[in-house]
Amino acid sequence: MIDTVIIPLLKIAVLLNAVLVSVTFMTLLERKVIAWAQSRLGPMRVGPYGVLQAIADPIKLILKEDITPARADKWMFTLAPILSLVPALIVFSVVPFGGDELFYITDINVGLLFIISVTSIGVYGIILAGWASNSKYPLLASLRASAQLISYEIAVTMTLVSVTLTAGTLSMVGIVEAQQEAGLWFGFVQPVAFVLVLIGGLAETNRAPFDMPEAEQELTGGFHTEYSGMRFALFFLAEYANMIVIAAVVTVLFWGGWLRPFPSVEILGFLDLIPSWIWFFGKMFVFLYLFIWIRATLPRYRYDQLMRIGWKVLIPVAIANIVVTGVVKVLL
Amino acid sequence: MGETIAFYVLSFLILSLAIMVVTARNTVHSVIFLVMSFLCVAVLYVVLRAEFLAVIQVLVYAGGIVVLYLFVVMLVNLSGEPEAHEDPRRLGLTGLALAGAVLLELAGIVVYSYSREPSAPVAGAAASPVQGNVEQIGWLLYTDYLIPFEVASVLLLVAMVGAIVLARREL
Amino acid sequence: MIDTILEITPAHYTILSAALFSIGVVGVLVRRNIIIIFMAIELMLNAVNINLVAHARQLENMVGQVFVVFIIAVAAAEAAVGLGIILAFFRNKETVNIDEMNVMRW
Amino acid sequence: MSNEPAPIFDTDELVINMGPQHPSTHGVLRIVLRLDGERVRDADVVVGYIHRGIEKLTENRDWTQIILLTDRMDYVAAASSNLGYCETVEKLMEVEVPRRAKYIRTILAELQRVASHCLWLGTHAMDIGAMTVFLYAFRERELILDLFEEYCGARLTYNSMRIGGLPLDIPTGWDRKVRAFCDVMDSKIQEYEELLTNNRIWLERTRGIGVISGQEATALGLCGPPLRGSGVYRDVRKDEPYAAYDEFDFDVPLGTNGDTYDRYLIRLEEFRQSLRIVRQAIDGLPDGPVMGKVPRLIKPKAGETYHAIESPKGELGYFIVSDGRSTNPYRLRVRPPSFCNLQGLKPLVIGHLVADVVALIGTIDIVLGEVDR
Repeated sequence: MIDTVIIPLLKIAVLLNAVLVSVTFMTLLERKVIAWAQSRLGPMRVGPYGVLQAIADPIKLILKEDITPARADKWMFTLAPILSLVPALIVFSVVPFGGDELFYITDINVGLLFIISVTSIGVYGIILAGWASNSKYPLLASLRASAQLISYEIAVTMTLVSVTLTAGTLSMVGIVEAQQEAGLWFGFVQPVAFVLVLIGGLAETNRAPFDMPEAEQELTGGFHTEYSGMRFALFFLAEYANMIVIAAVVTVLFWGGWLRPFPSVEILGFLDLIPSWIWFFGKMFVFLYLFIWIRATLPRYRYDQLMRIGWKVLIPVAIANIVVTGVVKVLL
Repeated sequence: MGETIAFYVLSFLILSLAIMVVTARNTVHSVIFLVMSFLCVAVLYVVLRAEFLAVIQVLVYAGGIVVLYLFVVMLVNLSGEPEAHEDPRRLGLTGLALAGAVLLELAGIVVYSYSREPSAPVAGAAASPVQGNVEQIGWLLYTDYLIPFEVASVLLLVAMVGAIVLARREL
Repeated sequence: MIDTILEITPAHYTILSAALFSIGVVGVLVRRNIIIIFMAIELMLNAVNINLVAHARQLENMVGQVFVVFIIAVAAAEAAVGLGIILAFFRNKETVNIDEMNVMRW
Repeated sequence: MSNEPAPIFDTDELVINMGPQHPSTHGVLRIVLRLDGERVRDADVVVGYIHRGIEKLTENRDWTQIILLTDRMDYVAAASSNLGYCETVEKLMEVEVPRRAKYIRTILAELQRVASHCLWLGTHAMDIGAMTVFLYAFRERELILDLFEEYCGARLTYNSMRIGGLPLDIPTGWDRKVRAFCDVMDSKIQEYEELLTNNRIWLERTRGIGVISGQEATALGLCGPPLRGSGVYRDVRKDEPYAAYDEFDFDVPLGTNGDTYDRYLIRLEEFRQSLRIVRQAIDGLPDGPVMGKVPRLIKPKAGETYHAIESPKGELGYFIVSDGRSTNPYRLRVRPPSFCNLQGLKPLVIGHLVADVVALIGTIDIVLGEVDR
């Protein structure tokens, strides 16, 4: 009873809290990093160096009046933010944060597919938000979003096939263990796939330079134009949670998950003294930082250019990558 | 016991959501009920130890096909009720009666077939050299069912071409 | 009697499947919105899938699951082409009411 | 139109109202877009949301008071508006402006051009999604505002010129600060270029977007960078020199393709040319008074005149009629470059996507205060 019910429930509770707290602090991190990139200080007023801004923001959003537009479809309008946040949180159940069984909730044999499929549910949140708002800019945004997310989902899924071929398993823990056996992070074996997943991940999380569905300069905020208060906050949480998911997936698939650098080199054994989860969070942080850095640097693509990149560049390259991986795998 | 609870809860959800799909006035609501129904079916697959299919169900149905439906429903932004125009020759009640007949027939088949001895497992016939749900499906797809598999891929290709042709402006 | 309710056999799944299928049939025969009719067809396909998976488990044979993979592939193809037709039709007649789809050409 | 296949969902073309409350219309511009999907089929530009009747107001102000009304037109380049007005009245009154005043006016006008272009670059890049450039450009604009504050005490509406010269001489050490600023600005322009000029996304978003030929641009009455972007050589500073421009060396950059990217490159080059002019003016700053001989009561004799300057946005012209009896103009009419350039927006956006509309609003560099007056 303790092993099958209580411990998993405890782990879920801890993980959910950890994710939600880290998501709120992600907003602070993003504001700070972008501020530094722009030679500003960022939030400085709430707490030392603005650290408590991450708490002040949610409090403000919760206390704000929650407005539903008069002609909106109230049911769907409320459902949409929930639908976008819940899948982002569910995905964490199969992410192995460390080598020990303590650090993941479950390890299912279709873990990678599970992540892909559950994140694909998240698109409903955006589409419904745009439709339910009964407003033109959100509708345009949600049409953009549905096309964008489906296209990039194809590209990412295709790319992950080659990773699966290399690892020989779909289980997230299994993939890390395969890297341990190979003595090499898959980032070095599958550099093309890594880049593709990174680009596709940016597009799937609606991050700059692919933040078409929000594009505040074009669509005045896109699908969440009509949202305010807590429901708006849920969209925000979902976006950052998705960012963390992509960073975690990239870490597991390409950068050895919880493994230390060069897991096969004996001489670096002293690195094992650092707990596995620190390696994991360290790597994840690098990618989160990268996402924010990209947002601070690059202009935004246009919708048709985005689709062109997705269909004419990413998908063909992903297919070529599968073929090459397959051939190499057979020859070796 | 776990399976019993899961089965009844899921069956209730699947059927009630399915009824809402065919009765909802608003097409978008219909689509959302459809997604939820499919997600429940996916959970049912997990109960039935078909993890791969569960994931595929979510990925293809919920994440792909139904998004297409939603997309089309939003494009076909209907101002008037589609049900407003009624063909005088339409026989709605007969349709309902026919559906009832289908249910009766199916129930008859179920009762008839399960009143006899249940058939024994035929695992021996298709013993596969691999373990695990995904591996076994993969094995079967690429050995015994290779040709249907390829035909299915051609079918998908044809469907893709067809969809593009149909969606083009000049038709 | 209690046993037949509490112990889940493939028969239970078959009954679920039959009920789901019938709901699909009702949708196809009664509704006039072609998009809903398409969705009802998807429900019927799912009903068949449940049946196949349940029996694949009972017979300990994966062939049932392989069939489901094919059915899902066909459903995807059907949805793509079907929705393409709906869109093309809507573009010309501005309706999705199946009662108004009574000519083969326009 | 009849030969074309019926557009998809022709009954369902989406009409959206971009503005007057929209983050990328640079003020209260309203554009009614008729969209097919995301493609713009038709656009209707609606202006007038901040019309304050400045031209009519001038008829009840005396000649010096009008200078501070001109501040409120192009509020991101107030000194240029001041300059244009003062020179027009001077032309009407045939007043001689001292050489030192002319030089300082040139410095102010060119610094103002750099400040205005900074604001343009920042907002244009922001519209296209590069948000860091926005803050970088504003950082440099701040330096210029500091210089202006030191000169005339104001940061936005300067009221920095008088008919016949300048109200004040430059403070001590100001010329040194201007020169230091020029050196800083050089490296910052480099920084903008590194962020944008060869950026793939920037290229894709601006190249081939909003192409307009020189002929069309001339026919539409475009002026300033949008006209020069199409390769038409027209710069009031060269064609009809005013202030001290005839004494300085500078080039007029021209574009070849007439697209958004060319207009971007031209404005970046104008940064450099402006700095070049400022340096020359600071180096050769003559001594002498800053105010010419102007009668106490400014009362031009009856007549009318038109005079134009090259403001950061293009040809800024003033047409003034004086009846010779009263102490205020009989009629004052402004030819605002933003308003004339805005005429180009409709032909530019048709056929492009929604995302390009904001890029194109940015590329013509409008200030609504000047459009509506």
